[in-house]
Amino acid sequence: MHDLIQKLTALPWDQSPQWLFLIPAGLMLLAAAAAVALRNLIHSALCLTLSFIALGVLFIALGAEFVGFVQLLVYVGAVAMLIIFAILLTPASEVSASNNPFRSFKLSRAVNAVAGGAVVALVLAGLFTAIFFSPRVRAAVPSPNAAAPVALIGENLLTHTLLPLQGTAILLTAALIGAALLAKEEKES
Amino acid sequence: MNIFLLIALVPLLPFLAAGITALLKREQQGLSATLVIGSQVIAFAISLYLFFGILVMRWVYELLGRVSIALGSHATNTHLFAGDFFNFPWLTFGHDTLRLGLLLDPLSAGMAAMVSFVTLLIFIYSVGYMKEDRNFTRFFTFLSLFSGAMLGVVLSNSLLLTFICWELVGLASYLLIGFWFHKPEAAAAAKKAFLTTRVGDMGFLIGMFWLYKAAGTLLFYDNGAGCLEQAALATMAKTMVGGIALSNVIALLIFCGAAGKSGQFPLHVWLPDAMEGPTPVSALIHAATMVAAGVFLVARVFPIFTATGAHSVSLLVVACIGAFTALFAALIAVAQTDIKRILAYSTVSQLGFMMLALGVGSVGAAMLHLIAHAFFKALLFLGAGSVIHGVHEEQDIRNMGGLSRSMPLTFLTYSIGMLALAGFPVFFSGFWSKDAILHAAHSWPVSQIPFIMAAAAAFLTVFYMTRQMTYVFFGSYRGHAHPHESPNVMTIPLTILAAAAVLFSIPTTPAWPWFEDFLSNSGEHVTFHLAGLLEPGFLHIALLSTVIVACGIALGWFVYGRRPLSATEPDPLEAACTPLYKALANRLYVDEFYNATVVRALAAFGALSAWVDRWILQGAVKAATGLSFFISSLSDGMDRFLINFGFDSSCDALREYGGGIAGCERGRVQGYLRVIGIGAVVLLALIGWLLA
Amino acid sequence: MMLQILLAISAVLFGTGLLAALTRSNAILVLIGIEMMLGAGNLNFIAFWKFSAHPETLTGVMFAIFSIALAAAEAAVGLAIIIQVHRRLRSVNVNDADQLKG
Amino acid sequence: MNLENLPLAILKAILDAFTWCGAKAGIVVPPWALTLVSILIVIVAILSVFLVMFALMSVLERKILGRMQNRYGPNRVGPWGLFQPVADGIKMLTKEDLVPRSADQIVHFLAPIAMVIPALMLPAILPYGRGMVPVELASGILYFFALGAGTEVAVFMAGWSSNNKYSILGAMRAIAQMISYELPLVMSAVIAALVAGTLSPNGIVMAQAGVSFGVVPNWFVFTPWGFAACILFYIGALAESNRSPFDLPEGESELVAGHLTEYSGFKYAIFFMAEYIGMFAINGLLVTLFLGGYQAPFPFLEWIPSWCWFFAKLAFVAFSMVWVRATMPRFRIDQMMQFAWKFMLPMSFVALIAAAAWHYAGRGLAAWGISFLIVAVPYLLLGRFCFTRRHTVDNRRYLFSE
Repeated sequence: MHDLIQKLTALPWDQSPQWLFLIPAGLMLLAAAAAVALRNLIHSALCLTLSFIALGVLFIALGAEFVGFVQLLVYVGAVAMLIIFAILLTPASEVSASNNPFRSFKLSRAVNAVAGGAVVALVLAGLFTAIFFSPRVRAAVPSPNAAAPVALIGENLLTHTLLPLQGTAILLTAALIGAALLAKEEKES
Repeated sequence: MNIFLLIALVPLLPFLAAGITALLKREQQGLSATLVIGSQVIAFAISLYLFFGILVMRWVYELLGRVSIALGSHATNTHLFAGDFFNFPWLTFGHDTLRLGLLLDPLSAGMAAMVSFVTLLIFIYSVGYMKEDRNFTRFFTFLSLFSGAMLGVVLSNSLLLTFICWELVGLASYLLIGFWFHKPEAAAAAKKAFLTTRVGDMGFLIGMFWLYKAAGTLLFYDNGAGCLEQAALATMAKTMVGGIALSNVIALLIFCGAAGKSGQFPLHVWLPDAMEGPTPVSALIHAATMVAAGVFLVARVFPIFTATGAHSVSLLVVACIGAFTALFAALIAVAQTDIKRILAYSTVSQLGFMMLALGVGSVGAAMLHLIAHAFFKALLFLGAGSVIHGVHEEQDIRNMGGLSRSMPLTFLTYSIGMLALAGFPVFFSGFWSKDAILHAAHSWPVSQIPFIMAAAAAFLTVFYMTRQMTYVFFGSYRGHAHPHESPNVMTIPLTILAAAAVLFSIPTTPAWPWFEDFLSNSGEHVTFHLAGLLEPGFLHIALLSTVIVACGIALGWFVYGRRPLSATEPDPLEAACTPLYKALANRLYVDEFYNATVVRALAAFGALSAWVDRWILQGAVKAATGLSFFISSLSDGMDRFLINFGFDSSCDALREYGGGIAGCERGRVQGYLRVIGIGAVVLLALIGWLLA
Repeated sequence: MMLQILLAISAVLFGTGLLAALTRSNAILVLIGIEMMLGAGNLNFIAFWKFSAHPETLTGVMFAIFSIALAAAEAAVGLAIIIQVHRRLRSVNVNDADQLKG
Repeated sequence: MNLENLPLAILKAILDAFTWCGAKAGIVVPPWALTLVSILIVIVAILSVFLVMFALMSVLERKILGRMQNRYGPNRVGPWGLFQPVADGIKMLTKEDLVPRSADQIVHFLAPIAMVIPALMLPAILPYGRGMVPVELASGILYFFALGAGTEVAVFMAGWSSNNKYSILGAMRAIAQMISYELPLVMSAVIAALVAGTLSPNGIVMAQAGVSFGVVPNWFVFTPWGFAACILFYIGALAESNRSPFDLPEGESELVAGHLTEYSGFKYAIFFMAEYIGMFAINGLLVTLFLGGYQAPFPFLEWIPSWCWFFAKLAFVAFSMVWVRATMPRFRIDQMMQFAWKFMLPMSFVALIAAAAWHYAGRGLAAWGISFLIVAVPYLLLGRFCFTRRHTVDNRRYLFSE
């Protein structure tokens, strides 16, 4: 029976066509655009989650499955939930605490949007020129053995990047405590 | 085990016990008593071991000396085992270190054995006596503290350590006298005792400082460098201060402290009042051990007294004060009616005897009497406590009587103590030790007056003890309570002490005076020879004192014992000659005298200083305050109108010009973000241009 | 597949995030935009790792992992700050939190 | 033809039949098509197995509960009421699908889908038997939890979109509970992965092969740390699949049905199925991680095929969950949170340390004792000091009525 198992595993499991990764990529971009565009905060948060999922899938498609799963676990499991909780905890502000005259004035928002769009366009233009006109990027070829086995990653974490790992641990602890303190309802004495 | 560790354990154990007991709860009476008494037992065992050890050492050395003589070497027998000491640095300032030390020599060994023994018995006794007291635990804490301090005094090899423990002893006695602080008399008595002894201790302190300055050390023995050793003594004897040798001055100053503790004449007033404390305390502190500390101190630093010969000025003073105190206190005791007060005054007078012995240069006799006295006076006090306990806290002897039937054991032991104190011939330690003192005083070449005073005091002693006995134990009961015998835990120590009082007469007989010789640490190796009894000088004294005792008892019986007394009728003596009796009953008005002079002067001075404080110093302070107020207001004005103005204006200018620049700072996050974006693009372009 | 396409994708994602951060006045949306930009950064790391000469050194992967961890911390703290701000100003509009301007 | 490779044999047969048909039709089948077909076959097989298990469970649970509560379970439809699930299914499908008018239509519609997709993807990585791993992932455990994270979003979508206070409260509770219990869950899974030295489920099962001390199987549950981690994982699994005593989110007595209040008919059925399949999957992971997966306890029992062992263990765990449901009362919300953060999380860290100690002490008897101590002492301390004071009434806090 062993030959049978051999035969089955010998089947071309991973000869997926090259363009498949465009599916999660496109999904991701669409979801991101929706997240930015939508009025309803919850909807945009959900779209953000979707785009995160798609990004994770994209990572997996690119061969970094560990990173992809971590992306799913962290962003979908934690960050998205955080954002949703934050949205639910901060209902739309009824009282406007600011008394600057521009705020009520709709033009300001328009100006804001236009200026922001302009800057974004500028940045994108810069990036695209950088991407499409740099010879190195054009010359780059995918390396055949681009795989990130978990064991290797673990080994790396505990050897080359041990110090950053510890630093991250400390930072996460500090962030946890700090976030808890910040969000805690302070007693009015 | 290091012997000095052993020595150090003797005082440290009670201290430790005190420390632990202090932390116990009120309810844990059994535990506290066990702790304290247990530690005391161990201390007693150790000190007994040391005592016999040193005894054996001496005999061994003596034997060696004889052997060497027999072998024909010229080694004399003078190199007896003179004790051993152990010094350790305590604190270092600058270049010189202050060292403390422990000393083990016949004197301290005997004293330590006696102290721990009596203390132990009294501890056991107080278990029964203080049973009902709700501060039982505290009481035992204090007792243990006292015991530790006392043993420290005894065993220290440094005047400084002695002083420290000395003050601790004072503190302990203060706490114990004022143990029933809710009684105003007790509180007052405690304060009185503390202050009075302070007066003496001030002298002690000054003397100590002076000694340190003169001898450069406070260690007694330090291989020739100690302050009781030849070099230091010689220098002190040579230097003169206003006609007197420095050694004598220092000796007298130290004697002030001794007199304060031992209740010698000018400073004796606190001792009778101290009887307000619980009876075990009276027995422990004011009969047996603490008051003996003064005598012990003088004996300890005796070389300083004798630095300028055996008849130095200091010794003269000591002898005179001792003799006077002995007579004076005995006189007062005759007219007291409080059972414990009588004993207190008798204590004072006995201490006078000891001081007299010291003054006439016989340390051995003094220490002998000290120890003997410790036994029988403790016995008497405990007996008195038993009596008081038996008649329900009644202390006036006029309301007692006929107790010999209701408490026979107490009566028996008490009478033994009385006879010992009176110096009843042959069988009682008091007889021999007192005779030794009388003998020493008699053979004092300087003068016979102290001897005569001492003899009179001895007579009076017998008289008032007889008086007390008749009042308390004979006749018919005049009180209202129902007298009963005390529990065993109280009577057993009485019995033991009684036995001690009797048995102690064996080593005190001049027939076999090794103990006296041992205490005075002198060189004669003594063997048993009956000839000591028949030695003429002593024989006369013995006969004389026998006569004295006989007369005293006879007179006392004649005055008080013939017919039963009633509580109301005045004392026969009072009937005989009222003013003298009144004077004596009022303790010769010493307290009144002190109130009239010392206390009033102090009060006046206090008032004066209060007035000075209120009117002069405070005025000065007020003036200073006003001045500083004025100055500060001035500077404040300058601040406000000169400095601030310029500063404010400059600040305004700054704000004005800064405002223009702050305009583009609008607190809009996204504005900043935009700028960052543009900056990033510029950076990108720059990098591209550089790379291309 | 070509590196350029990947980079273009990540660039577009980045732009979207930047747009959100720049134009939306709701602080939470700004935060969402920032997360997007971080995601784009990670994508770049992975892409460059995949196209690098020595992928076995895992440099890009390591970077991505750490940046994800840091992004989580950043989100937590940022949202806590937003909640606190809302508690004080009753508003999550980034332009209302301008008390510290000169 | 032994039973061990029966499923693979069936698969091969189907593939051969496929190729044979292709040859008959005169077209040569390209390899990717074969791949696709085999993948489809596997998917269909697993789904059918799990759906059957779901159906059986839905009736058996009720029957078991009935027995435990001294009553008959469903016993009307079919022999011993075994066709009850069919009846339920028909009822569900024919029911009207209500959507509240004020609900957020799109999200309300997407929620069940978002719920069921991860649930259906979960079983893909479980090793059902020797060489029977549908998807051999090097980081399978991670995959499992990454998907599990998806359910939270789905629950939130359901609760929020229903626009109903019971729903949102239930969703919030569920999310809080899931997030809180995900930490000990992941931690205890990490322990097993740590000792096995791999994240792939199959590797972990391999690591539990064999027998130590002659009698004790090498399953992790038979080591002190493994036992602790197994219990933690079990509790975490209960909480993750919202089963009693952790069924606060659908606490009928407090919130009508939690985030499922506004769901009915087919969508409700989908939720129901998703929850059960998720439960099976997580039980399967529990079996894989601690109960030795498809390993037989003793060598002389090897003749029973491995996949039977796996499903037997799975059945046992599922039954124990029903048992717990019949036994335990429901947690109070604050107790639930305290339990997660003050007991489970510290204990999982303790178990991690114990596992490390076990490994570095040589995995022998001594190691056993050491790790036992490391687990037992903190357990006693925590149990003694965290919860003794909690049960008094005076410091009870009603979080949602303040």
